[in-house]
Amino acid sequence: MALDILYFAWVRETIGRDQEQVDPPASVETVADLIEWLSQRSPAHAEALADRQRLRAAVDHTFADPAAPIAGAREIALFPPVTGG
Amino acid sequence: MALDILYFAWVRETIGRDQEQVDPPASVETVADLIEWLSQRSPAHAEALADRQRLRAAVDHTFADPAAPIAGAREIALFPPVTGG
Amino acid sequence: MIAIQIQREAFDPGALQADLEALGGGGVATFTGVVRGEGGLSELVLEHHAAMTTKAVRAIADRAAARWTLLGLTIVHRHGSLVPGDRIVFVGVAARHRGPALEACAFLIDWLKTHAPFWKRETFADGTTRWVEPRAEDDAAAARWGG
Amino acid sequence: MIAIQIQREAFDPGALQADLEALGGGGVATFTGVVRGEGGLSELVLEHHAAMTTKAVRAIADRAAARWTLLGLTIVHRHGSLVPGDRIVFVGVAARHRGPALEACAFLIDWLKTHAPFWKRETFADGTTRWVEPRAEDDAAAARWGG
Repeated sequence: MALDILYFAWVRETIGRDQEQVDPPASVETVADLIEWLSQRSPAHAEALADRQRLRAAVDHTFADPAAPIAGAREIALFPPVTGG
Repeated sequence: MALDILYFAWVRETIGRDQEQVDPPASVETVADLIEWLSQRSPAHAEALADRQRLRAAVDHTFADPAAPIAGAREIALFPPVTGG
Repeated sequence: MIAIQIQREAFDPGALQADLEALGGGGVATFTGVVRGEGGLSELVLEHHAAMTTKAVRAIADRAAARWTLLGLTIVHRHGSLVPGDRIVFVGVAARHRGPALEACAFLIDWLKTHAPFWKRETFADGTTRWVEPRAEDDAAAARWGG
Repeated sequence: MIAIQIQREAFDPGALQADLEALGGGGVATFTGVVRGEGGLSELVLEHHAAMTTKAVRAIADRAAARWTLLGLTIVHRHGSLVPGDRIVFVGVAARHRGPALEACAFLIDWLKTHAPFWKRETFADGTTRWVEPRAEDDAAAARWGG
């Protein structure tokens, strides 16, 4: 099923794009699985997603843990820890 | 020695004046002594100064406890607990 | 930079805040107290010990400046006759980071409530008047900052 | 009354504060974040997750409204390109008494720092750029309010 992936901040800069549409296999069940799967798409993906401690995610506009399931999700955003305010 | 006494809020209203000059005897050594001595000046003084728990004082523009000495002071203010802000 | 004004006149929080922002810090915290019109209140008179007030407020400000690293601190406190909706007091603090600004702002208003020589008299629509009693919560709020 | 604005445009804290004062409470607490010009900073760009930001900020506001008894709550957060001296964020809270206003104001800015999808990129006079790293103090400040 098509899934929109959004990238922000240095994740976006390193990958070189702010979004892409992907269709991961059924074995990709969680946010952590997705990050692992995306990191195999290109050397830039691998670099941007290498440091899992510095990555955060939102599933359909709600912050989510690495263990969060992605079944049924339409959009997943990957980004560094937020620095607003 | 002449001492200026200032009254504020309901202490002032009950006594009916906002200040007076007094010359207490040497036996009046502390703020508490002064309040006791002043309360004998008139029925209005006695009424205004009756509830010692609800009285506060400042000696020469600094908040002071009942036990604070008044020797050398030029002005003593008596008033209810403050309610600013 | 400590600025203290004890005055009858109204004041403009926006202008006071802009002066604090101009000090170059990352954050400005403010608190503005306003006269509530509850219970048919028609007037609030703030009496104060005119000769002592600025000194007492300055002592509170100095305590904040000693405790937190601040870039600027402004206190404006009105006295005289106020009506519902009027501003009574403004506390504004500029600091490099928000933590000290927010904490010092809370400290200043807590201590102004309990350590500045002001007294409030309320007049109601039916003509009755009442001196505002100190609130136990105010003493507790002030006490949490220590002596 | 919760008001949230996520915008590129500048804003006027004085006007935002006046709206909060008009709600009839006894106190309005505000915090305004400003771009510091330290270390030769020439530009600060705030990137955000446009489709998600308002929802995330609303969730923070709802949490404050559930925890404290408030009359009004305003959050304005800018995105886009800012320069030193520009305001970034405004948080304002009106309440009947000062305690809830001050606490909710501190909570809101602490949580905006750690629970809203914004990222800051600094550009310096020499042309170098750097993404702002989260500060451990910010996580600690947010954590003190509980989950």
